[in-house]
Amino acid sequence: MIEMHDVYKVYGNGVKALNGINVKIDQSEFVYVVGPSGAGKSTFIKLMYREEKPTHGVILINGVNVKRVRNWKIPYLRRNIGVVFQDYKLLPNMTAYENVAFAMEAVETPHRKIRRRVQEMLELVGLYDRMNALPSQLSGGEQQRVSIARAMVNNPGFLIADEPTGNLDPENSWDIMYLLEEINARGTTVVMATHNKEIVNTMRKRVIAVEQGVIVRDEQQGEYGYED
Amino acid sequence: MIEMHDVYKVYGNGVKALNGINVKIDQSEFVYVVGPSGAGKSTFIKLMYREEKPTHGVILINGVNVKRVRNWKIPYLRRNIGVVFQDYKLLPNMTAYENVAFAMEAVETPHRKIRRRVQEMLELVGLYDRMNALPSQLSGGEQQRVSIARAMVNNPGFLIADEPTGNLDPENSWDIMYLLEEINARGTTVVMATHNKEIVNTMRKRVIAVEQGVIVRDEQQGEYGYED
Amino acid sequence: MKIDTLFRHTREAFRSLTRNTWMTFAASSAVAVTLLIFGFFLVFAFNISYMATELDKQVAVRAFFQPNVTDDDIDQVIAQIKKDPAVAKVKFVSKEDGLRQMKENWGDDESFFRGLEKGNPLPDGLVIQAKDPQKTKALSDSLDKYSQISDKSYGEGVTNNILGISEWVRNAVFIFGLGLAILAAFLISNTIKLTIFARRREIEIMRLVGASNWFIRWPFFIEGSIIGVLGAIIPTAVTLVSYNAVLGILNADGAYSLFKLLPMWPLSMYVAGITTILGILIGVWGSMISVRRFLKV
Amino acid sequence: MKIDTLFRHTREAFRSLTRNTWMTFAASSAVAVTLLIFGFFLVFAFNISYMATELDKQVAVRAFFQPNVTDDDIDQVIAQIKKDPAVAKVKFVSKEDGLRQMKENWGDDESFFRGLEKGNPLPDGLVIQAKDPQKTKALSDSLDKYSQISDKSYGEGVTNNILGISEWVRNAVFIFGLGLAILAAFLISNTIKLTIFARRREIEIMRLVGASNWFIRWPFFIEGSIIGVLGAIIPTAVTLVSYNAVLGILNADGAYSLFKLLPMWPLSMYVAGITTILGILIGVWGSMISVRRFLKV
Ligand SMILES: Nc1ncnc2c1ncn2[C@@H]1O[C@H](COP(=O)(O)OP(=O)(O)OP(=O)(O)O)[C@@H](O)[C@H]1O
Ligand SMILES: Nc1ncnc2c1ncn2[C@@H]1O[C@H](COP(=O)(O)OP(=O)(O)OP(=O)(O)O)[C@@H](O)[C@H]1O
Ligand SMILES: [Mg+2]
Ligand SMILES: [Mg+2]
Repeated sequence: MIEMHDVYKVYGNGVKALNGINVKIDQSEFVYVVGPSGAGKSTFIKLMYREEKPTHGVILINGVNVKRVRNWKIPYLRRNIGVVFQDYKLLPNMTAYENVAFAMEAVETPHRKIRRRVQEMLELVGLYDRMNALPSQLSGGEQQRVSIARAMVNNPGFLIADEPTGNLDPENSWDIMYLLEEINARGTTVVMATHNKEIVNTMRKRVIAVEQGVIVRDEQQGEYGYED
Repeated sequence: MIEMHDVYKVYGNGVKALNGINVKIDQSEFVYVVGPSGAGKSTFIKLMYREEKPTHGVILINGVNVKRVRNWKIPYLRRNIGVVFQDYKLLPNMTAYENVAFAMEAVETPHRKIRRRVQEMLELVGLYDRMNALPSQLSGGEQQRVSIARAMVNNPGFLIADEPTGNLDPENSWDIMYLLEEINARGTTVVMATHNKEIVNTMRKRVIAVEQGVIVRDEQQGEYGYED
Repeated sequence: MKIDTLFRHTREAFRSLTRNTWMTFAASSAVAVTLLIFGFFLVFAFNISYMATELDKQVAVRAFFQPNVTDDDIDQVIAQIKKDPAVAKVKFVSKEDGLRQMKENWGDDESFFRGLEKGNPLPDGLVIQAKDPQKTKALSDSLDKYSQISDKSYGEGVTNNILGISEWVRNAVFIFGLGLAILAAFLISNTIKLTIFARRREIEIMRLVGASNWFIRWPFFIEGSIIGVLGAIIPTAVTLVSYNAVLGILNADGAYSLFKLLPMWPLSMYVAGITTILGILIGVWGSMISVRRFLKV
Repeated sequence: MKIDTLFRHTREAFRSLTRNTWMTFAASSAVAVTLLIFGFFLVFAFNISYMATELDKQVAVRAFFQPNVTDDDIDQVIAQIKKDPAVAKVKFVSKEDGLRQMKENWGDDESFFRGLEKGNPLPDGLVIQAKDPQKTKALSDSLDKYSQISDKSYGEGVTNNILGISEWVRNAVFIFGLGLAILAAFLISNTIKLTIFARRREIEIMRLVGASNWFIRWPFFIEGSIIGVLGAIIPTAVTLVSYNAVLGILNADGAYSLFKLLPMWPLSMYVAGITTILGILIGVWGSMISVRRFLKV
């Protein structure tokens, strides 16, 4: 469960990215975060896995106050949270395979389990044959899919995806969305920031709309809501 | 004018990204390049401004054989080509303003002209008030818009955009599209790789579809053509 | 830590070193050059300190017997002096030896002494060396008890000078060595910092995908020590080979036998040991402190 | 290049240095440490070479007059020798001076000479120094023509030794200095390479948005020279201040006056000049070659 109480985020240079967020996301929910560019979606998401600290307010992940976690314990917190970053954040010196495997090695998974699982994940996102390519040798969409595979490989309790279909064609996007839906059905909480109207309007899940750092809409089975 | 004759691209690791491309793009045309992830769109585009060299075949930009241009002359070739990169490629130590200004300084524009023009461009993409932020202090969509402003600031003869709306909400996307249309109307050739079905189907320009490194469709006033 | 994980870290370190060939080369060659300078200095320092010790050995008490002593008297005195635990060496210098030495010292101008051979005015004497050169004066004083000895001298001024110089040289070399070691440590760790700085984004990403601090540190730690070893091999070899060459030249050319240099062994072992240990320690230490900087995200 | 563009490049260089504080610090401190080692060596080398020159001055021909020469003869000979262009200095040493010197050399054992004062057997003599110490033998031979001179010597063995040693020392110091300069150049340019390596993506992006190679190079070029200057200030200051301190200590403590060291001026100017020029040249050079590597895209 993710809870935010009266959360504000002011960046070092004075930019007010979030201005009083109150929200509660239950176990196994599927939530879209929508809103214009620069509204604060990524900031909202970064607070959950503690890439950024709130300036004010309390964030609880399964009851743990994220702000209070000591620096060296943060990685352990993150192990239950798979993240698809808006800019992918792949390790440049590692191949697609190694990037995904890294997330498993980091939690000290036995060696023999890693191989099978990583190949399975890369197959799911359609990159089995690009396994040994470095990120710089992959197309934009391929990198994005590696990032998705890495986020899911450890079966985390939370899956947080920031614009995971931004560089994907519709077909690949839908494949990813079915994957997310399936994972969600198995009990993982999914939070996904997106600009993809079609997906939001078709899949009909909870929609949280953020504008200028405040939640302006929060609907179960909502719509994308921004018209052209 | 951009011409490609029998162009092949095989990357160092043996990946065949393009397999025999023949195409001609006239002055002042507006062309969409569509296709699934990994089809070869970015490679196709990278050949035009010589980020990559063709393995085989000839590419002519306004009659100049790009493959033959000497290393030190390449920047001069690129000055007539504005590029919006799929991964933005902003200079990390420069602010939004400085990134855009850099493209003008590089062509030795007089100092007093730079200031006005850069501010004008940032205003057009809606970033006037985020001018002094470094790329790391900007949201994904904001970075993308800085990249767009930089590509246009020198009024290049060609504008090549790789997925320029991937991280933008529909409203911002349309603003950018109107901008591109306007620039195109003033005589700039625009080549844009995209996954955005709605835009392609609404704006109705020439559409080149690439799949597995070959052009499978090339229609005037075409459609996106990939259904969900 | 599981053994599996240790293997993984080692593999990771080697992979990183081979994939970042350029950086590996830059880092280990910087370490090599720094240690080369240090290695040369070490050889120099060991030799200087050795020369100072040799210089100290020149310090001795010269004692002269009464003109009328018998050979028995002399033997007796020598035997007694030898019993003194503070004495390192006693050497008898007959009046003829004394005159010969004097002539040698005088070099070509010896013609002046020619007449003296018949009526040699020099007394028989002893050269006595103290175990601790600093205690030469005490030793000289202790000779007062022998009535057979008429006169003695340990060249007060000169001795103090020699002892002063050799101590001064030893201190200077030690201070310089310490300073140089610190500067070398700074240079090496600085280079390693720069290579890690170039990879700070990677460290941040690792943290973001759930790697613990120690999991991130280990490969860098191993990399640091490998760079240290790589960087120590070449300077050790170069230093020892060129020292051997210098030794060869000096030995062949008798004219320079004034320089008494230390033999290859055990000097080579000391230099190799100190250089390698310094390389590894600083390599590891440099990695550790620089990685820590980026474990904040 | 337009003057506008030059301003732009300079501004850019300073901005980059201030924004990458950490890297600026790392690079210029590495340069500083390297030049510090080099600076110390320079001071040492200048002094060694100075001492060698002083040593050469010890080499001289000693000539002795016939016992029966008159003062006029002596004056005449001296005047004539002084005319020889190969001669640097002529000094008259009377027989009394000669005895006094001999006693001094003999130190405490002078008692042995006591009887000699009345019937001083030493002749009057001259000490003649050649302009070029290497030509001392020729000078000695040229004295054969004076019948008033009975005997002469330039201490063949010792002189050759001294000249050999001082030349050997000078060569050794020069070779070491050259080697050290090369190593220092390597270390500095290596550090600068690493800082530029960390920014290779930036260089690639600049090329991609149409910046010409020289437009990209200039700011790096200026940055390199600024790092060189920054890195030269501290070692120059440290070297000179500590040298001044050492001079002070040695001057205060008469015991060590055996060390004849060069005065602060003009040594300080040489050291500062060489260090700074080396810093800037290598800074610029290092930037240039490393930027070139990344101008390939
Ligand atoms: N590290 C930072 N420092 C300063 N300001 C920042 C930083 N990151 C983001 N901002 C600013 O905070 C605001 C919200 O940014 P955020 O990344 O949350 O937007 P977003 O909703 O994700 O936008 P997009 O859809 O374009 O990704 C923006 O105005 C952005 O410029
Ligand atoms: N530098 C490279 N080295 C090796 N292979 C590469 C390189 N760049 C791209 N590729 C491969 O070439 C193929 C085409 O890549 P390209 O980037 O052109 O695809 P794309 O159509 O732009 O895809 P997307 O829509 O995901 O951006 C892909 O399979 C990709 O993995
Ligand atoms: Mg965002
Ligand atoms: Mg692409």
